[in-house]
Amino acid sequence: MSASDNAPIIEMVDIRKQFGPVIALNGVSFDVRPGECHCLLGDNGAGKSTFIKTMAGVHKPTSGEIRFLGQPMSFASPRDSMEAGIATVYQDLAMIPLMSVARNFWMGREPQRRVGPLRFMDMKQANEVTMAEMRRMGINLREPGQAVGTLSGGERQTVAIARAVYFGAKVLILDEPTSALGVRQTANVLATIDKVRKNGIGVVFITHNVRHALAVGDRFTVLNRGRTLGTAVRGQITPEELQDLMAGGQELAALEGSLGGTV
Amino acid sequence: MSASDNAPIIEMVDIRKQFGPVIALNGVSFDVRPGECHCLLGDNGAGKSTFIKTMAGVHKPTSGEIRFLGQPMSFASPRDSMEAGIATVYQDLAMIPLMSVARNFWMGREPQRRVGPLRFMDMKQANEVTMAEMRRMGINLREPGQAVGTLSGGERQTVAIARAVYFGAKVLILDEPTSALGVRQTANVLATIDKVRKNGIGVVFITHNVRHALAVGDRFTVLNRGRTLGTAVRGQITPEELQDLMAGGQELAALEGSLGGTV
Amino acid sequence: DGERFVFVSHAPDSDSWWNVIKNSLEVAGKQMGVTVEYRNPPTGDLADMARIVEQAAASNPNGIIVTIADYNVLSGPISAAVGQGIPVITVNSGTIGQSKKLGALLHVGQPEYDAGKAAGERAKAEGVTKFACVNHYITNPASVERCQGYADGVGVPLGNQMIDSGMDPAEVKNKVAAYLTANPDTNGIITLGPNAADPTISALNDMGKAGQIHFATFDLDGEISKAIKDGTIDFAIDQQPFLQGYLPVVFLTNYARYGVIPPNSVNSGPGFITKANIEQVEAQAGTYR
Amino acid sequence: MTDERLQQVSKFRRALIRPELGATAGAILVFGFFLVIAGNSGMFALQGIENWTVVSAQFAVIAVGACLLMIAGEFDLSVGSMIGFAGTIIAILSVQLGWPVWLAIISSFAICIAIGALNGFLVIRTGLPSFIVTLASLYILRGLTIWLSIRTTRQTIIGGVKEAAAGDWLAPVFGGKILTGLFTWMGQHGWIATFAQGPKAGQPVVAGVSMLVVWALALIVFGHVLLTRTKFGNWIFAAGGDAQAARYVGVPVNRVKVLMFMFTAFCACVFATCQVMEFGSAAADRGLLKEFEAIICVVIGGALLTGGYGSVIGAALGALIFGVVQQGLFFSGAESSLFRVFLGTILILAVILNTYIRRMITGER
Amino acid sequence: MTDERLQQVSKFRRALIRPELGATAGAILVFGFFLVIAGNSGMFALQGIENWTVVSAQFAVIAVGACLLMIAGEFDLSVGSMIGFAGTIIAILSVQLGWPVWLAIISSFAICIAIGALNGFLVIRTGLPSFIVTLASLYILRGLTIWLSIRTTRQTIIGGVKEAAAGDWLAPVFGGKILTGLFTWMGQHGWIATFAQGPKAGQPVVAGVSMLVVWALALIVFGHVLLTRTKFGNWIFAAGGDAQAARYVGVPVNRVKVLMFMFTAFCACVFATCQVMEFGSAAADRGLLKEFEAIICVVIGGALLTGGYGSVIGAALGALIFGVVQQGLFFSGAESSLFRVFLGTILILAVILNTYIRRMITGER
Ligand SMILES: Nc1ncnc2c1ncn2[C@@H]1O[C@H](COP(=O)(O)OP(=O)(O)OP(=O)(O)O)[C@@H](O)[C@H]1O
Ligand SMILES: Nc1ncnc2c1ncn2[C@@H]1O[C@H](COP(=O)(O)OP(=O)(O)OP(=O)(O)O)[C@@H](O)[C@H]1O
Ligand SMILES: [Mg+2]
Ligand SMILES: [Mg+2]
Repeated sequence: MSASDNAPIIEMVDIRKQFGPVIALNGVSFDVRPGECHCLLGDNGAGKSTFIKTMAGVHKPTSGEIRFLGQPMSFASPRDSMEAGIATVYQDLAMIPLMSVARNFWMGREPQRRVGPLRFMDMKQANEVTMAEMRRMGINLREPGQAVGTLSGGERQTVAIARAVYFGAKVLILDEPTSALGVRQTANVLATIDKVRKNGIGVVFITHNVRHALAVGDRFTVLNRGRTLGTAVRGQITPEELQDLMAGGQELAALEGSLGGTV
Repeated sequence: MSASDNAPIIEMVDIRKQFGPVIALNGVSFDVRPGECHCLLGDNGAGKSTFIKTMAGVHKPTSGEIRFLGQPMSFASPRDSMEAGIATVYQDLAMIPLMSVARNFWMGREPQRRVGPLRFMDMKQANEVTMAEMRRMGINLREPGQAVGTLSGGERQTVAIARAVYFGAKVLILDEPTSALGVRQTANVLATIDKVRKNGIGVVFITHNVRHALAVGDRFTVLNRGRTLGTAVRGQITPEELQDLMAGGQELAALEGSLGGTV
Repeated sequence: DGERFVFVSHAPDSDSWWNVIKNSLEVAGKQMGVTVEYRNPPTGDLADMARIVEQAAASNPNGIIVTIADYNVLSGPISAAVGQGIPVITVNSGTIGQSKKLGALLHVGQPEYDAGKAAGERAKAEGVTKFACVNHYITNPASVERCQGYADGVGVPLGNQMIDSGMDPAEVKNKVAAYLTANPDTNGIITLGPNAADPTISALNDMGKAGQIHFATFDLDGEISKAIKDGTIDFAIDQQPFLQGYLPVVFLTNYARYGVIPPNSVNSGPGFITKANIEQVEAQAGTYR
Repeated sequence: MTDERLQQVSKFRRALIRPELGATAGAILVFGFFLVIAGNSGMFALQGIENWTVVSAQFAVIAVGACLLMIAGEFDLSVGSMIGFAGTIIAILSVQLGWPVWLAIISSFAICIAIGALNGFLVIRTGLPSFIVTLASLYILRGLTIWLSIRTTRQTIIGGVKEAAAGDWLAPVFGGKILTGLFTWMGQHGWIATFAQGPKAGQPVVAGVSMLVVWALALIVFGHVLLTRTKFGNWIFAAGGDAQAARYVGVPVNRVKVLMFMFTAFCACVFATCQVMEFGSAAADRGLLKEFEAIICVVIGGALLTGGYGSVIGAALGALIFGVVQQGLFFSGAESSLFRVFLGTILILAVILNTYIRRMITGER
Repeated sequence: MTDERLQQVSKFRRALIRPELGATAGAILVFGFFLVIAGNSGMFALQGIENWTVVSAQFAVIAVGACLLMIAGEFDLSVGSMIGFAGTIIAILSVQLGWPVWLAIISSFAICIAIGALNGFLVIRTGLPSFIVTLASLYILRGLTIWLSIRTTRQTIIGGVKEAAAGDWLAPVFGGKILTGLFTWMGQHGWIATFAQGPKAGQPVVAGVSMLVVWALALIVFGHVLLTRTKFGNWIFAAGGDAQAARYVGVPVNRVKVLMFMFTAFCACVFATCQVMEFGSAAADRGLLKEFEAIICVVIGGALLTGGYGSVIGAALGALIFGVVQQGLFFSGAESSLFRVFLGTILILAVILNTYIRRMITGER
């Protein structure tokens, strides 16, 4: 299943990012290969979201290099990285509640139809594809014109993922997609990740939940205060070790004791 | 540790709640006793948040009875229920980013000082108490005037909990307090719940994470589409059973298989 | 030489009628070798105007020229300026009696109500019985007085005959057209200035009523003088604003230099401009006339 | 997930629920009302129709710009000042400096669009609310207009544009009328009324369709197609719905917003040019409070003040309602100072109705 | 958590960073500027000081109301119309209907506060943006004012209030002056200038401190103490910062907002009453555009248009800046149409400065 022997799709080398006085990333290296799920773990404020936003072209790194398919690359905007094949589902969901599902699905990559010299948005195609893709993800929309605001959180998450997959991403980045989801919805998302990975797409998966990470992850990179604590490969690390790593280790022991070790 | 032999502090009997055409709760009964942690579990959209908002006086139930310390009670506003001793930490955090920590801490229950016939807010006391309480929770503020917007998510969660505990709540309601938190922050919150419970306060804890629920819960009530699937007592239910209950059971089996049972 | 005078008007920035006065101030200033500052409340709020009079007095000029837009509002500030020893001449609106009470040296102008009434009387003589008063600036008290004076001159109650037209020319035009369509028996129109007159001319042209209906207006501009020539407008009421700006500056300069001043007030209007005397007015309409 | 817990909504009701429903209902009500109380006042005769059509068209021109901008999540309080400014620039360039009128018009458009871009640029650069930025432009532009016209012409009203525009090729595009031949022909055949007397005796009472109306229709069609049928329209919704989310998926939000500010300025300039060409003069106080009137049309038309939701057709209907109510009150002979009271009341009622409709559409609470 | 990743900010800098810092800096700049260019024009002589103090006080009265309302998360565009309305009511009741002046004043306050409450009620009930609701009130109130005054007096200006107010006990509270004895005494001792001639010969050029200034100071102190030192003040911040969150912890948000709308109406009514009592007449055009001026003062003073942040002291400084700039331009003899250009420029610069300061305080990005 894992394909870690392939060449990486995207490689981030020694990325630093500073916001005014705040140093959010202090030299992080990371790569994703086709068909693997690379989990990015770490404490609140460790810099995970900042890191993937750098990968997605939202932020420009203060220093460091991004290589895409071996070529040094500099993304000026999310548009650039999207066009290169990096699809991102952000922690703060990138959905617009007042717009219809179909319009949201195609947002930024609207299908067009030529009429003479003019180009119009092809709503028919947009609607059909949206309905079909959502059905494939197991969600039956009443109509493609339904406003996203009327969907549940899990359904919205699914629209975001379906959109990313449909546009033929080479890399799919998911920032805490499961944090607000119920058990069933979570299982759904994890199954989707698994499906996507099997199609040869590289997945970057951010989570605070060790078990979710272990369920689908091939490699695990832990961030701490803007630095990497190292990358582990599946099977070479126990859940307990991983959890210790994520929490910074020391302080947890005491707590665990009093709570019966079930965190 | 558990105190389920005591009389319940709050009892909700056959609560129904309808929003226009949407039936959010369809006859839910539930109670909390002093010193216990009662977990409320269930799928997205099951009605958990709606239920605890009814308990907290945000919504008025369409039908059903609320008994507080044995007396039938009807809360007209969050203020009423707060004054009765029900403190709630909402899923959508009830913190105001532009205001200082101290002002947020005391919001709605500002300490006052008489000067002649006038009453002023006692900022000195407010600041001192806030600093002390936050220190007790393990957070060292630079100054009480710091804006909440500058705190991290975990820290904000802690302010909310500290506030609830300080105001001598009899019941503490926590709606998914751990969903966005890192491992260490989560452990902190769970430990706090444990501490609070040991002081004889009844805790209602909502989560999607079975393990978090099992770590601190004494009883477990599962909601599904606005109805109760039943209440289980700690030790009488295995994690797997609980998880099946939360997910509605059936569909999960297939997924679990392909993912190695680690959800 | 180099005396400094302040002219305070009540008009908002954009009221074009006051340009004639501004221009006359400049002419007078140049001729007499003095500086004249023109000041006005930007939105036409008379309470703001009172502050400007106070402020003018505080800056200790050699003289103040001020309109009595509202005696109540301005009596305090103007008499304070007089009390400070500043020579004051009142112009434009207000009456000679009010001017005297304030202790001003003299008054140059013509009160709004009387001007309206004179127009109304003349219109009545020319056969007007039912009219429309196009008020483009209804919140301004002086405009309502003009309409009221006209109504009293014609001898009918004002009633609903005042149109709150707003400033937008298309709206003025179409409101007038709507009014005339709905009240076809209207046989007289009075407009309160170029802002109302120009679109009204256009409305009458479009409705084929140009020249068919008695039309009087206050003040002058290019369009109005053209309309007087072609018979669309019967007469314009001219209060010769040039004199209201020019004379006080001359008077005050001479008063400051040689202590001489006419003992009586000056009536700058009302004068009627008709086809008969338009020729000489036309060239300078809107700048000096 | 909530399917079985939700009552079914009928197909018919769903088809009905559109952003412009409130405005449509409002327009029908307003027409019905005036048909009853002013039916025989000439309001619905040919001349009367021309009357309120032109006024509505005027509102529509600025409402289209304001509508797209509002959907893109911003608004522009400087529209009114921009109208005065654009007109004054045209008049100064053509009458005072003697430029050919077409060049004056084009220059005025260029300057206004540049100012619109500057507004937009300031908003996106500083992240300030557009209320503040354009409030500043409101004051600055109005001040500049008055200052400029007094500086160059010693007047705040500049006439003579009509004379300057005689024979110009661009002027009739804004100030002319079309279909005059058709109307004359219809007049000759007695299909429409003609003047019985006076200088225009024999000519039809309505000479043709004013270019202002043509511009309004063209802008409405353009705005509607742009918004609902193109990629860019989707971006406008996205930019106003949630700028951050739109940015994340690659929508060039800043570009969209700046372009919409420019389009609003363009509409204001169309308004000003039509007015200057029709009346032959520009004045520094033109366009006072027009920014509010544009916003009112848009809001009556069902758009959301906070962006991301609305319809050009709705805004056009809002302009129609506004124009018909304003003129209808004159036709019906009501006390004209009560117009503002009516306007305020209609605004508040329309907005409440629209809110109700929007909640039904979006399931928002 | 980010402690060690954050550069330390010096104590001094932290003490400096307050919402009103921008306004303070602005005020110093403005005074410096006019001291240089208009220092010997009489602007800083006793009479000159009285002049801009009174103008600033006027702005301050409405700015305090607008400030608290804006911090509570709403704003009121009907302030200007309310000023015209309140004055007209007082004049009609006292002059036309012959009521005693104190009763007319009290009735006017009661009516205005009730309208304020209605505004607030509509906003919280319908959940509409206050921009729309109060825009409707702007039109309705202005229309009613004109209609009422024309109906009852056939004029839009109603005089004679001064005569009616003679001997009234309440009128001097709004229209009088205090410390007149002190000023007369100082005048007699030659410490301050006296009138040389005319009816007021021998009296000091400044007769006393106008009650308007007293009201402004009282409202500023009241507003500042209310906002920063009381429980209710905390609720105002909370209601504007996040109404939902505040509601959850038991803050009666609706009550706070409605009360603030009422307070704004109260301030507008104080403004109107002072004006009517000082000048003895009311007019339908009083208060035009004052709503924007109030908002500008508040925003220059560092408040956030979206609520939850701001300072009454800042708003008062904003009013001072506004007043000094407006009068200062007259003193320095600048072309008056340029006033708006200055105002717009100052507004935009002040807001940019304030935004920068706020980001430093809140760590917001
Ligand atoms: N735009 C910004 N400006 C300034 N500081 C920022 C900005 N974005 C993030 N930070 C800071 O950078 C650090 C890393 O934030 P980031 O959101 O990447 O953490 P995270 O690992 O995603 O945390 P979480 O698990 O809570 O989502 C934090 O201290 C945060 O406050
Ligand atoms: N104010 C409201 N108006 C109408 N429907 C509502 C309202 N609040 C909640 N609902 C609906 O009630 C149902 C229950 O929602 P609720 O937020 O209680 O679920 P939840 O169990 O808290 O879900 P989650 O785990 O995602 O937080 C949902 O279908 C929701 O859409
Ligand atoms: Mg994150
Ligand atoms: Mg919930």
